[in-house]
Amino acid sequence: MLPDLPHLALAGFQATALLAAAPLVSGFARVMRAKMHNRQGPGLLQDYRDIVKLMQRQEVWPPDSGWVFKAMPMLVMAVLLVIATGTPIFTLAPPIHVMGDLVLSIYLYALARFFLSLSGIDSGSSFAGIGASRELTVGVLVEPTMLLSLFVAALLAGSTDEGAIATAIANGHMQSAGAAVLAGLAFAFGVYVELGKLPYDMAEAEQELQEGPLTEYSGPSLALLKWALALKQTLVVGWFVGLFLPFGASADLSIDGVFNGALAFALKALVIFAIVGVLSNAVARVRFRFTPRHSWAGVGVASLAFVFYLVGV
Amino acid sequence: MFKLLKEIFRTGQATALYPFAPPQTIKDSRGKPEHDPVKCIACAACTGACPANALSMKTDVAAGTRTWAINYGQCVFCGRCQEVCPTNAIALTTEFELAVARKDDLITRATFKLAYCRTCGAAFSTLKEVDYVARLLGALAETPKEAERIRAHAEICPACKRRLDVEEMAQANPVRQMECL
Amino acid sequence: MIPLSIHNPLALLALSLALFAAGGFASLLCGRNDARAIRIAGLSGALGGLSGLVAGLFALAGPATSFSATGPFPFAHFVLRLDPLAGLLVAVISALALVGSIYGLAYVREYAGRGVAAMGFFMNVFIASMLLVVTSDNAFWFLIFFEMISLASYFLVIFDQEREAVSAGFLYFVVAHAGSVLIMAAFFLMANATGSFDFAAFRSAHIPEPVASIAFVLGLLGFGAKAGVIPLHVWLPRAHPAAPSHASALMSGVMIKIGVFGIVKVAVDLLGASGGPLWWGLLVLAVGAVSSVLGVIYALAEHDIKKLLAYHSVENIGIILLGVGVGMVGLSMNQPVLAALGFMAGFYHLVNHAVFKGLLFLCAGSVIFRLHTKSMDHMGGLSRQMPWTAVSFLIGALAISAIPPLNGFVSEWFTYQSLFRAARDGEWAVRVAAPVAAVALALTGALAVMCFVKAYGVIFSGPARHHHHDVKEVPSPMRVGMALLALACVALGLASPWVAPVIGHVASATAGLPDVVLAQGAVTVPGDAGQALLSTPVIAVMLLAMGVLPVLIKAILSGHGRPASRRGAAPWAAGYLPDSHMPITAGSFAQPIRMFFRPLYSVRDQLAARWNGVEHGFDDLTAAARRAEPRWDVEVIDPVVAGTQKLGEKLQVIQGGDFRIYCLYIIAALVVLLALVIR
Amino acid sequence: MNAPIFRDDLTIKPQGLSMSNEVAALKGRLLKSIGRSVYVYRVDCGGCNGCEIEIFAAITPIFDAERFGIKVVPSPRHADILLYTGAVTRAMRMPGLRAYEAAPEPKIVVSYGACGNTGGIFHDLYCVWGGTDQIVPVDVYIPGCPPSPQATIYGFAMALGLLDQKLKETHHVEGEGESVPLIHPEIPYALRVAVERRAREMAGYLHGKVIAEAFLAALAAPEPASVEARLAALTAQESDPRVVEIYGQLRAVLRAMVVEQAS
Amino acid sequence: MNAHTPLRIGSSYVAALRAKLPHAVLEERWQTDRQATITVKLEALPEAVRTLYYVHDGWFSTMAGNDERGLNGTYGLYYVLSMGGAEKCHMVIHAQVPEDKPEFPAVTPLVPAAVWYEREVRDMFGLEPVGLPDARRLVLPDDWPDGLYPLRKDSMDYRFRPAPTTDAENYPFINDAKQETTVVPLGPLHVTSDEPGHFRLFVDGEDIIDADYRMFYVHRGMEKLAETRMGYHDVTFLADRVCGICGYAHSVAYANSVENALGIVVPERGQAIRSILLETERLHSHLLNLGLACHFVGFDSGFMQFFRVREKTMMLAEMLTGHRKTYSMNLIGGVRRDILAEQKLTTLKTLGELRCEVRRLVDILLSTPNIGGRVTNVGRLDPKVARDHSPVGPVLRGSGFRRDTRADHPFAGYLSGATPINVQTGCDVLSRTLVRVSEVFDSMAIIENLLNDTPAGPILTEDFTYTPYKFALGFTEAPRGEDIHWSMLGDNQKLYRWRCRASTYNNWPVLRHMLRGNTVSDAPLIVASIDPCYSCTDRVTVVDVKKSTTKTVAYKEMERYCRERTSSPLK
Repeated sequence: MLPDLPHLALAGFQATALLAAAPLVSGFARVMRAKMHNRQGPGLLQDYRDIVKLMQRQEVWPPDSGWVFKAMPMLVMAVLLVIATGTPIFTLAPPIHVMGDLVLSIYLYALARFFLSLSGIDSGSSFAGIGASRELTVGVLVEPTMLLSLFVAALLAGSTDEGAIATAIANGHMQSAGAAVLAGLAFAFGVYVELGKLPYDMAEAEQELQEGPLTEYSGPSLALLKWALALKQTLVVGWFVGLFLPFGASADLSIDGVFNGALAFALKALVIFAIVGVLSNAVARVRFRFTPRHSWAGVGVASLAFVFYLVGV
Repeated sequence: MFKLLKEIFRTGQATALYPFAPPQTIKDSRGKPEHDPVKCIACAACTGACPANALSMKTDVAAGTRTWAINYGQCVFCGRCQEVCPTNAIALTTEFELAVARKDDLITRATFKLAYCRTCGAAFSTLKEVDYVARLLGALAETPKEAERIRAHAEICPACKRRLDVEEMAQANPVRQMECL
Repeated sequence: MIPLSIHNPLALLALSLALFAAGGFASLLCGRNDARAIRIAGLSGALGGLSGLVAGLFALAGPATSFSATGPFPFAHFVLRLDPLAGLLVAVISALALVGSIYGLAYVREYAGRGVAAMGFFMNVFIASMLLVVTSDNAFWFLIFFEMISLASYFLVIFDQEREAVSAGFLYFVVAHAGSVLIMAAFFLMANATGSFDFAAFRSAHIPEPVASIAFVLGLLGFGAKAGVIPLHVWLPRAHPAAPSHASALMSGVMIKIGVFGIVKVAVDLLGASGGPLWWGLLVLAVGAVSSVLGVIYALAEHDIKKLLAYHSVENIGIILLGVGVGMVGLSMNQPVLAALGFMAGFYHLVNHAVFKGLLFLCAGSVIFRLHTKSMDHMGGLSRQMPWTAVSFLIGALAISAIPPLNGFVSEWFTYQSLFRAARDGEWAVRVAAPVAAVALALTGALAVMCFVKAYGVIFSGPARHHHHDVKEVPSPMRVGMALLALACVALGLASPWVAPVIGHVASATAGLPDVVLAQGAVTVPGDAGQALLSTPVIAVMLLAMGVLPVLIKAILSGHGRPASRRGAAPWAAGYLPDSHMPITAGSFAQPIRMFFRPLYSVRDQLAARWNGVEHGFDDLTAAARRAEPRWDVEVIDPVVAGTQKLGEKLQVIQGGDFRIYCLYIIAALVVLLALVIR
Repeated sequence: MNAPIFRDDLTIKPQGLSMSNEVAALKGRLLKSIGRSVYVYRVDCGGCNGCEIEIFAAITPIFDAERFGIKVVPSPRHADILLYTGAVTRAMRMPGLRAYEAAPEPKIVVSYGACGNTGGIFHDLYCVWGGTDQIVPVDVYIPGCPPSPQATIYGFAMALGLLDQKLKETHHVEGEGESVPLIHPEIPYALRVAVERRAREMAGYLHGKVIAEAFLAALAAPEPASVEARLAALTAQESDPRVVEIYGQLRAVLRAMVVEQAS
Repeated sequence: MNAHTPLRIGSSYVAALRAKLPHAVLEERWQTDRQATITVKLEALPEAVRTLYYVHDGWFSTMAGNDERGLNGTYGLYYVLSMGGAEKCHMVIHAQVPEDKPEFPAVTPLVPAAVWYEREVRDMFGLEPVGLPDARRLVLPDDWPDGLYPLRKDSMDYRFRPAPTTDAENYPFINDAKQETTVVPLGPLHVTSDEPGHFRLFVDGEDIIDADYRMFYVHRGMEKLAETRMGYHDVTFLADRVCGICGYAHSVAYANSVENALGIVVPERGQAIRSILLETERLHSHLLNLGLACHFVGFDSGFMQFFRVREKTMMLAEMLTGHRKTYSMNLIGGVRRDILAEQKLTTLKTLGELRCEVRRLVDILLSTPNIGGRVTNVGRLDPKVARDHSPVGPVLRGSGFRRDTRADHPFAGYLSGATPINVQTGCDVLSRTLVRVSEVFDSMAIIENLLNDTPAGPILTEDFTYTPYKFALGFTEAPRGEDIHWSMLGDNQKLYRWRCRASTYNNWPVLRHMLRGNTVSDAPLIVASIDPCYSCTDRVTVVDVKKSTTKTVAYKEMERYCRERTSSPLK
């Protein structure tokens, strides 16, 4: 059950490939955004340029910050890479089997969130502090939806292993198709909130909080953090795609299969990020006070999925 | 949301090509004031009218020069200089590419020679101004002698002119002067 | 009866008890020599803890050993029984006693001149009585020791003598005794059905359904009050913070576990043969879910660090009960794997909570030791001056927030897995209840993360909000205490594939079930590998391995000739002069939750209002007592004191305070209690 | 008013920041690395808002500065370029310096608009310091009041080395025999002035000048012989009724002058 | 604006005042047929202002302090009220403060709208408003030395720059919160405010419990400049730069004030062109505000679309005036550029396009998800608060008051027809936005009407003489509300005093009330909903007077004041 060499190789490949592609994802978002503004906009590779540039800049630490502030971008990126080794994205099974439990995934994201928010307080900035508070609050509001929808999917597959869920959905071995679809919808909502895009970009709300936890970062740390956040967006979409739209993912470890799986993921991600691009640029940020209304809707859909599962529709 | 998408598709890309294509300028828009030093008589009408003090005039008596200068960094592009210039020496263009890295590049100067009063010898104006005034007024003269008189008069500084006027008046009409006294 | 010998865990337990007792009385005898009292109480506590720990660990594997003696009362034999569950509790109690005692060696200096000798005495009595409760196998003696716990801890709660502490202590006293009465009633019912006070008799008897259910509910309420489940939690967030921090660590870390132990004892051990219906388990599950969510929500609103931790105890008791509830459900549905898994998850979390909550209370104690305030709004930026405390607290915070790969995550993972199994395989009602409980657990987890980001952030991060310029790290005994527990957090997490089967055995043995598969090599599995896999060692390795990558990226890409990093002059305050009111405070940080969960807070206020009546009564009583005091002095107390002056002087040593006031308080409290119960 | 005081005695210099040579050397490197990725932080040091709105306009669809990787960021910690506007009022001195301090080294400072460059129309007031370079070292000046979005794009392109600087310091020295030509010497001075003044009252300094010039040119033209005919032709060519109206007014001036002269 | 008509609209107010304060009214002077300056005894000042304000539906327009010691040995105070009753006119209450005792009874305790003005006059002239409970600075920066009053004629040269007294801000903020709060600083350098101003939100997490602000970061000293370096005819170009958005409105208001003072009749065509440009300015300003409202709620696509469309109005402005922003179009007596046929046709065509596009964009804006939640019932301005503080423009009209200078006190090209007034009664951000939306369409209609029906004739008159010491008010309805200027001519081709009051000046004090009870995320939007113009204000900010303390403090101070002046009618 412990990972062997091919699985480790796959894990390494998947993690580094997603990391390498992450700035492309955020660059694509910027292009989409520009197009929604009828602007020419930057190139697809703009975020690579930004990261390279930021790497050359000086770092300025807030006066009262401690090691949490300094280490956070690296920590968050590391945690996200660990998640990348356990999420079935290119293949139907998680690259590292023992990392593929859905509860583990949820709590690893919580680990990333823990340090991201903590750094907000550590910076001593008023905006970063409020951003940290919002980041966690949104987490609280969205966690029930995500857990319940995943729980339903796991019940349908009979296992909390993400690989088992992906395989079951890919093969159509589901007791209840309706429940699977609804659970997928509810999970998609949760994933959308996790993306941190409008209308749910509470923590980084530029106009309200000057980018919240990012306010005080500069230079290489800012580069890593932006990169990590892009990686997170890639990953959560990968999570959704891997579990609920696993079609095209490789069932084995063959090089061809993995390559095709990666290609399939790229296509699915392109479509999803295009939709996200349109959605996020066509709405206003939800008034923070009203966020629970939205999250209750998410819980409602997930609960409905659960009811469907119970009655076996 | 669909209304927005419709609007986006209707509009297409709105971005202008500049700087990869020539700029779109609007006729009569107020850009860089272009000074033609050849046409300038250094009369200081513009420097007096400039609300931002972007235009200045400095007289260096020792060097015998008067230097006109415009600081594009201080200019507010109102066009008052153009409005008051009697010789059309300064006019606003549509040029807007004025950014510089060195502050001194913002300054354009023109130096003119001073004119000295033919009576007292004091510097009071520039040669070009004296010349221009003389020709302008001279054009009204009906005889060359009159023109010469006008030119000679133009070359006298205001102080001397006042003095001379008083003397002239005193000679021409002593009676009235007496009355005044 | 197995004879006492050094190879027998019971013997070690007896040694431990003897050490505690000796240490306690020796401490008392030290009188006003504080340093000696601290040393004696601390060392005896540590040694007693050590031997108790060994005893408990030996007992984990079973089989049960017991010791019986005839006591002074003909109707009740003095029976001690060390079965695996008791062993687990003994180990936990002793471990915390060990650490707390080491910590106390330095910490108690804070109380120098305020009766540390008595504190040492009460601490040791407190620990010893807890050990005795979990091991006694006779209802009468159980109740006696249970009362001893309450009394000893009551004195610890009111030790500070502040208005708040005294009133908190009173509330605690009332609830504890109300609980005892209910437990007493439960035991009487069982004794009535079996004709004996021996647990052994309860265990084997078949008690008819309605009686068993009534006994169960009485037990649940009584032990629930001790455990601090909602809505019987009101005393907890007030009493725990009032006690000295190492005592708080024991109260929150282990004392409330006696409540859980009691519930398990009644429901599974004593009434096990009678076989509980499904609704027992569902009831426990419901209580657990409500306690966990509300506990953490209330914790979020706190500014007082110890109150915050105390509310988290309510939350974690809830989580433990989720596991216990699933176990009970599994038992009644005759699903041995599910039952074992549920109990195992609960017991694992019980151990874990004892460790990290103990750790957090000790860390809080360290901060208070230096800053002399419990308000988080007057802390901030301590990670630079107190790095050991900060790191320990951070480990505790991560553990309690169930962050992998630490211990809190492992036990919550098992809880999720047990809930999943229940939802998958259970009866209809269970299939509905289990996912709801899982959602409650998820919500709890997210809120706990928020709460501990707030706690760590506001206390240790960012700019300082206090005015102590010379804050430094705490003395080494305190550091050692914290470090031991922090290591335990890591060890119980990383070693989960090896720890889980041990605790699994305790669970199986308690419920009388066969062992289930909980580990395969370095991988933990919830009964079968098809359901899920988890390997904390692998997670740890992966985190370390992947941690290298960003460091490398930064090192390679950020290149040479970059200007050296520098510390800015101030955080960016939009161009304005930054001031001390700008960094976020504990209150502001949690405000969105207070806003979104407003109805739940009003539930708390309602509950608190109920208890206010008790407190008002107390206020009136003390006021009356104060007015009556001179008369008492003249007419009653003076003659008595004069008559027994020597005795009186000795007794005064106990508190170093005004003994008469205490007498009055206790008498008054008993009167009120009686009035309440009778009504 | 007090006795006159000279400006240099009145004004004290604010405590500005200077740059170390080391940092100056790093700037060259920065310019290379930010070629296509520029984070800009706006520092409004007391402008009238005109500049700020034009900066906004420069990032909107028509001008779209993001084409060049230029992005306006919300925190100075992210900035490569600090864009100072305004004449640096007294109250903005410290915030302006704080923003400079907060940004990572090296940083490029762009001074934007007349106020930022020199203080503009407010250059010598009691409550301003008179330009960005009074408090921080400036690398690029973008003139304008306010600079148009196109001028902004040009300024940034220039700062980043994409376009060349056009404006250079020049100094004309009067040459020998330099003489200013007279305007319409063939028309009596008084008449020309009267026409020009009337045209200005009717159409303003700009259009008025053009209309007066056309009118005077027609007046001075040799063909056709009759003044009235020439002016009628001029009017007939004009399609704009307003200009026709103004020609009519100018002809009235002409007529009045002629009548006056005659009398 | 004809000063020679015998018609004197507003005489009834003067009569009422004489009846109410029989011995206090010393003199009445009429600047135009709708503008009177009534000199009252200093002691009667608060009561006179209160009477006009509350009894006769007066609204506080501005207050000018003036150092007239060189003329008559006193400081003059001119309280300007815009009368909203049957007789629409401006009433100016004038009182004289003796040179040797620079204090006067504060009007603020009776009319809260005066608070900023009285604080400002203390800063700039050193005149102490007795009974004013707010002792903080308003206009002058924290690092300005005490006791140096810039607008006193003899205090200092206009170029005098004293050394800073401090490097750290020391302005005390008022926080009325009963609970513990933290501070969220918005500005002076905040991404959402294009201009510097410091808003200090006292928050409990997300909730704004109270707010205070410090403005006047943009105080440059323009009023002093106008009376020193510049000739009176140059000040139109300075007034253009009061504000980067609505500068032209200031320029017109200034020109009007001098024209009113000197009795200049501006040619009709010049007036029409002024109105056309004012409406063009309103167009781009309102579109800017609508765009920013989108931006502040994160709907950047809307922001970009509004700005894309707004570029058309900028193009119009550039075509009509030669510049996108600072029009530099006014001279005393008229305007500097004519509108020829070509420009007229282009303008009409562009307006046609603009109307369709703006209609579509507004439709998009109102149907965008979450917008409703962001603007409805957010940032409420209670009509009662509004009545006490005299805000202006869409802020006031969004709270249900029917007041618009263009209709109430017609000027420039609005003399001919009735200008529509748009009113909404929701009192929230949405109402203010909707008022602006309607005004955009009205502006287009006004421009079209004026273009299609432009009077013939000159655009400028230079047929007037400069007469020393004449003074009058000039006013416009800027996009943000009424701009009002009070100018007094000197005797050296300069102004003696220029008092420029921008619309936002009157809108700041109510902001505090609008922020309370909302959340941090609403703050930028609420601030934007008053469409603030920081530099317009040029000096001030502050907070309204704390109601609870007002009475006691004011009363005691007032008592002392009255004791010292036994003749006070207030006794």
